[in-house]
Amino acid sequence: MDQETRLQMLHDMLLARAFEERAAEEYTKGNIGGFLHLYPGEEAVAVGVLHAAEPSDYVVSTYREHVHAMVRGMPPGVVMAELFGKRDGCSRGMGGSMHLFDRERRFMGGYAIVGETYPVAIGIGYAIAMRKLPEAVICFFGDGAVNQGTFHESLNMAALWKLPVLFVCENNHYQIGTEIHRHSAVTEVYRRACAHRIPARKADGMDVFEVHQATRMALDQIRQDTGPYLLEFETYRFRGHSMADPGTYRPKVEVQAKEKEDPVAVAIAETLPGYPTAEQIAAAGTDSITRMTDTMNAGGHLPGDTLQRIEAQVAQEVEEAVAFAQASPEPTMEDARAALDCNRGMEVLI
Amino acid sequence: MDQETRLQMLHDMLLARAFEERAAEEYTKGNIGGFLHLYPGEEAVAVGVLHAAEPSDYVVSTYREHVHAMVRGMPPGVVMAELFGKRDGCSRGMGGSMHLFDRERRFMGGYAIVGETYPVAIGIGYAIAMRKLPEAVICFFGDGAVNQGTFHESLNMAALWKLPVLFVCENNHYQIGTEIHRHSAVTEVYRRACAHRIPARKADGMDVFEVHQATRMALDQIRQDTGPYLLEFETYRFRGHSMADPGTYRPKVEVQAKEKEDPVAVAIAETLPGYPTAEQIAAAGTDSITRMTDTMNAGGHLPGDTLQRIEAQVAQEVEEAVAFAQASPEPTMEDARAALDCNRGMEVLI
Amino acid sequence: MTEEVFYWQALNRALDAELAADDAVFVLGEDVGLYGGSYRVTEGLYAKYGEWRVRDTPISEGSFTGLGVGAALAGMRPVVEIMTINFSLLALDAIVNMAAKVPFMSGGQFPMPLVVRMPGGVAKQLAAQHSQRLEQMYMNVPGLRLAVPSTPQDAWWQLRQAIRSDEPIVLLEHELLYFSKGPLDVTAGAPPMHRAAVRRKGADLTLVAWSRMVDLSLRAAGRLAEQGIEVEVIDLRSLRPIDWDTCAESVQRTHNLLVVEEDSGFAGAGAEVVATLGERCFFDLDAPPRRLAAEELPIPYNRNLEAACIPTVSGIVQTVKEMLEGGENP
Amino acid sequence: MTEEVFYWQALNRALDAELAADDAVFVLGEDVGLYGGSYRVTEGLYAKYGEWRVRDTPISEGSFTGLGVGAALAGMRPVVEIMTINFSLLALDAIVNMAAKVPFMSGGQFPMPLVVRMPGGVAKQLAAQHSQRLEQMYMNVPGLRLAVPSTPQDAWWQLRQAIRSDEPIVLLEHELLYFSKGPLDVTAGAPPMHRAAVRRKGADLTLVAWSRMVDLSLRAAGRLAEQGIEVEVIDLRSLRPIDWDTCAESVQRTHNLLVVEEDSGFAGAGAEVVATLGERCFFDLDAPPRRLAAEELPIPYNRNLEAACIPTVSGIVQTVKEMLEGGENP
Ligand SMILES: Cc1ncc(C[n+]2csc(CCOP(=O)(O)OP(=O)(O)O)c2C)c(N)n1
Ligand SMILES: Cc1ncc(C[n+]2csc(CCOP(=O)(O)OP(=O)(O)O)c2C)c(N)n1
Ligand SMILES: [Mg+2]
Ligand SMILES: [Mg+2]
Repeated sequence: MDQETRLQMLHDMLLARAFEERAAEEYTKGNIGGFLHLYPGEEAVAVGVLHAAEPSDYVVSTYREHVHAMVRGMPPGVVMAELFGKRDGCSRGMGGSMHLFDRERRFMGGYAIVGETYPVAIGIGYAIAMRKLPEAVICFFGDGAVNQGTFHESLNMAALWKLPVLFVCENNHYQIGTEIHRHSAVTEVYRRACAHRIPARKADGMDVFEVHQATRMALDQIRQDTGPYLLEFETYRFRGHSMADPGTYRPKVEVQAKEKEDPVAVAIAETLPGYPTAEQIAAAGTDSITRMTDTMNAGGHLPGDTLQRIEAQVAQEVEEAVAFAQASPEPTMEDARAALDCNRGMEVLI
Repeated sequence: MDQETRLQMLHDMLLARAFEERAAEEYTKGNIGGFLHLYPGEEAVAVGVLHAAEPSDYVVSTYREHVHAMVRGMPPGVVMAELFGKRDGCSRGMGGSMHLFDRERRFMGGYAIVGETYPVAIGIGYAIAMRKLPEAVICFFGDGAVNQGTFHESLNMAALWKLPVLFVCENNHYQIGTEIHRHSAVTEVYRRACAHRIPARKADGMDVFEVHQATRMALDQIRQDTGPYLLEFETYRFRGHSMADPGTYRPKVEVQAKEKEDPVAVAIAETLPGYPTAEQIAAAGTDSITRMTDTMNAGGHLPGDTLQRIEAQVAQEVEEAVAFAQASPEPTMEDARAALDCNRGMEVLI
Repeated sequence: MTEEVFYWQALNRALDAELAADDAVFVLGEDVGLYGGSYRVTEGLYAKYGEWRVRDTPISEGSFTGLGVGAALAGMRPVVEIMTINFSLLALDAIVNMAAKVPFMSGGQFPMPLVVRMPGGVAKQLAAQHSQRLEQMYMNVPGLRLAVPSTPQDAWWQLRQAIRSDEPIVLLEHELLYFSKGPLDVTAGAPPMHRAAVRRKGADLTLVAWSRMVDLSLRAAGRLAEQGIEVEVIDLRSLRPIDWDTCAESVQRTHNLLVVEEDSGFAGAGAEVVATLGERCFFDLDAPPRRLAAEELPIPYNRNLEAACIPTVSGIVQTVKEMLEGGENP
Repeated sequence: MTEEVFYWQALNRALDAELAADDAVFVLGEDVGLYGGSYRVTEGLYAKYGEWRVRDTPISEGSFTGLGVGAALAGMRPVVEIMTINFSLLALDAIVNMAAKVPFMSGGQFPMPLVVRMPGGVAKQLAAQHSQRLEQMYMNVPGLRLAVPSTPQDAWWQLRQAIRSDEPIVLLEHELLYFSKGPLDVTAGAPPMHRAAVRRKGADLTLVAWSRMVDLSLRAAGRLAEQGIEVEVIDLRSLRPIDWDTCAESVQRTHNLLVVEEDSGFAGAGAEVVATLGERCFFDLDAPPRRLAAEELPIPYNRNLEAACIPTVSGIVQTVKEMLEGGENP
């Protein structure tokens, strides 16, 4: 991996964290509504996976997808504007946090009904395979989502027709308040792929370089037309399921076992009512950002004030994103109708 | 196994065959309507499995369930009357061929939407487990049915909560006209159970004694509170998917590979328009009845005219069943309303 | 005897009472146990009754609702919670093809004491996939009943009645009602489960509503009264069956009918109300019966647009006035 | 140019024509390929276009319909066949929450050129789980369109129009229509996809029907004509949108409205027709608009009861006469 990529990845990690914490803040201020599912703790997955993808690949994601969208190249301002419900948001304020779309970047949407990403992904995969293109589809989902029937239905079809789909499980051990051993008989998600003879492996989702490498290997294999692949990344979310969820179902011992200082998070969390306690947020145990900077430092890849420089840059990007979102106009009812009629064309119905 | 059981099983095999062939005949005469899914070829599964069950166990089946119902103890006349849509049918003429129910015998229904048997079975299993009863549920399904999302959803819950459910796959290699290697990436159904850590094995579904033994072992284990078990029985249906299906999608070579005389079937089939040809029907290759009588003969368990006697008895039972069905009155609209209102009781709604 | 409680609390107590009364009752759904329910409805029950009677499920709506069907066949009285109605599409086969049909298809052998509870509705910027009521999907299903409590008192009784009934019943709650308060008198007797309630008397026009739209209708009625217009507000309380007599009696007096519904109007629940009352009270009506419903759009995330998409108090006021003015000279 | 063909053949040729015209079109569903389709609609296409364009699927309705959504997002024009509408409950999330909402939720970035074809209806003793139309489930969904061809000519054009449209469209066929014959002129131009057709002119009453009920209505109209009663028969051809102008114009002339529907009436498709026309033509109507629909029962297996549960020609005749007689002196 070249230094440029490494720094870009670090940038994306830091941006992800800063963006999400700011989103939490804006939520408490009332600038963002609805369900807001944040990503702190899980950054290494999105960053590692998506940096291994080609621009011609497709991405299908869930309601916890801001970071996927940004790593894929969506400007933070456009994402923030969508969270604000504004006209310059990527979905023109119609979709909100859970429904980010970007046709140009082949970001095929955030889906909010658990289990919808699989069929969408195999459908895109079908289109690719039918046209014999060298593209792939990356399909994200959580550990809770593997119990939706569409998971196995879609895996079977993907395997049967050798569709170029990389299934990526972000295993953060929780389905809202239900821990994995209480929702799944088999808690190692990748083992389920055996039911469909799909190659699968598990990797450390807190280590961005490991994620990146595993993804590259999987995508390489997929591009040999061997069919789908499944990767499971073990990770952890520091916050509650969404801003509506205080996350208090997680035993303190568990959170403390992962403890290590994450100062940004602590600072923000303390300002938030009904939110994880400072202790809980401090649970940056195997925090992927610290881990990444440690690795980079050890390899001599963070000379001088590189880190500080990127941090400052990221802080500014987030400021600008918020400013952009604030300045963007509200969409009108005409915009809403136009969004629905996008596929009407000049068609005469009656 | 004692001789009485053996003879009873032989009786059930022969009854199953004779009943179904007669049903086909009655269908062409117009006495039976709707979809009629017949069982010839697969008898060893129903007979072997259900003779290993206790009366206190529950059975959940599909639309191809006449034989399951009869082996479970439903009188052939009551089943035939249901196929005729008559008032003395087990479902009072409201359900028909695909919806046989018998509360007393814990025959919990034939379900016609593929994949419905699993959730029903785990629901009953849940009730048993909650009450800590020594009962079990037997859940039938086809090879095509394992691609319905409910299969994995239900297996996961069964495993997670250790529900006493025996999942029984009747793998006849076809989902209507689609052969198993064209509908499933993994064609050995029992291997799918690994995704949920459910013990599973495959056995010869054309050998009634093997089926019986495998089922006994599985049920024994289930009664130790170890949770669910999955059995896959490889079998073959001699006829089309239903009376609406000529079965012509099956290559002759395949049918011929299984060839061996099955005289009853041939005789009947020749009377049926748009139905498998005599050659096709003659494809009783590993026919389970022949196989059973061969085994019994070899073991000296079919002395004298035992077989002929049972055949005669069965023929008479089928005659009587048809006579019973014919004599039974048509249900009325009041019967229909009463069926719907069975669960209304004295309740005042408005 | 009357206490002010949240709607969720009334449901919570109803569950508690029925769990205590009958050990065939059990509750299941996502996060109903340890977590206490997404909207607190099952709070405290896991600790009290244990995991078998308050069961956290995986995200498998189709199968855990079907599990309820199976358990009901085996004599239990399951109460399935689907986190929101939007996810119930995944369970529709279990509800429509299994729960509603098995009693009939079995020739009346199997009652189906199954309750499926879920909230629906437009809440606060939950966007298109999470802002549906979808109630009409459950109405055209013979064999199913559908209740829509709008107050804590109704929530309390209708849930208990549903649990005690041997018929499959969908109880449709509302995200925005959970945290609204109202009186609860647990000693008061219960009206029949599906009887409509006249929430306000009036002689000029009949406003038919249910669930959260009842509150809006009552507020509109208050404003209209200030302007001398007296509307009668009927809370249907149930969408299958519908208590036509109560509605018809009202329309026969007021000669005007407006149905307020939160979902989009085309082929919504209101269509049935207007169709049947339009037929039954045809000669009583002074003006065409009307529906005030949501825009024919998926619900937008943006908060202004969201608000603009569904009926409002002032929208109701305006429509009533239009109707009464227009009705004078046809 | 006109040929007599089966309804299934018209659909088959429409698919053939569109598969030939645009290689983004592909067909998928259970047994559509090698087997040729349960109702022969895809006969011969597998041999002609190969397995990628005519794809046999596993029994996974939820996911293969969702596959259609994904493929449409990637620029394909998938035509999903669901073997019967009864199984479509398993695909409803894909249709309602995905296909109908993504174009909107994406702010208009993604068109959704998806067609979902399926037959519905009461056929021949298929019993409760296999005898539903369920059409109303698809009507209250902004973002979705629903066409219901009743003739080979309409089947031919409406399927082609649906495939060419960039909006998600459900094409609801009928088991009993597949093997009915009618004229097909492939050179004739197409009417707008959702325009209603006046199948018979008449001055006394407007009969609104769709799908198989059109045929029954026409036969009833024939019998009524012998008795001097002239009914106008409108074939809606589409249930979302509905061509209100054609209907209203008719009702304004006939002053009477009867809707005939095959599914049970409560909250069925007919409710919307009666509600909107009752509102729009309130002052034109001589008598209450009525619906003739199926009994409020799951469909029984028994053939007599099955027949007794759904509208018949003589039932229509009788209802029309009742309405016209009753209409005279209110
Ligand atoms: C079909 C469906 N059921 C339930 C929900 C409510 N819900 C939203 S997220 C979620 C948990 C998903 O857990 P997981 O897949 O592990 O993803 P995570 O949130 O942990 O990233 C649930 C139950 C939903 N959105 N869709
Ligand atoms: C959900 C659903 N999809 C499709 C069908 C139509 N159908 C009926 S039986 C069948 C094939 C089932 O195959 P399998 O499970 O192998 O059972 P078999 O008929 O071979 O015994 C299909 C597709 C259905 N009844 N339900
Ligand atoms: Mg998770
Ligand atoms: Mg099979």
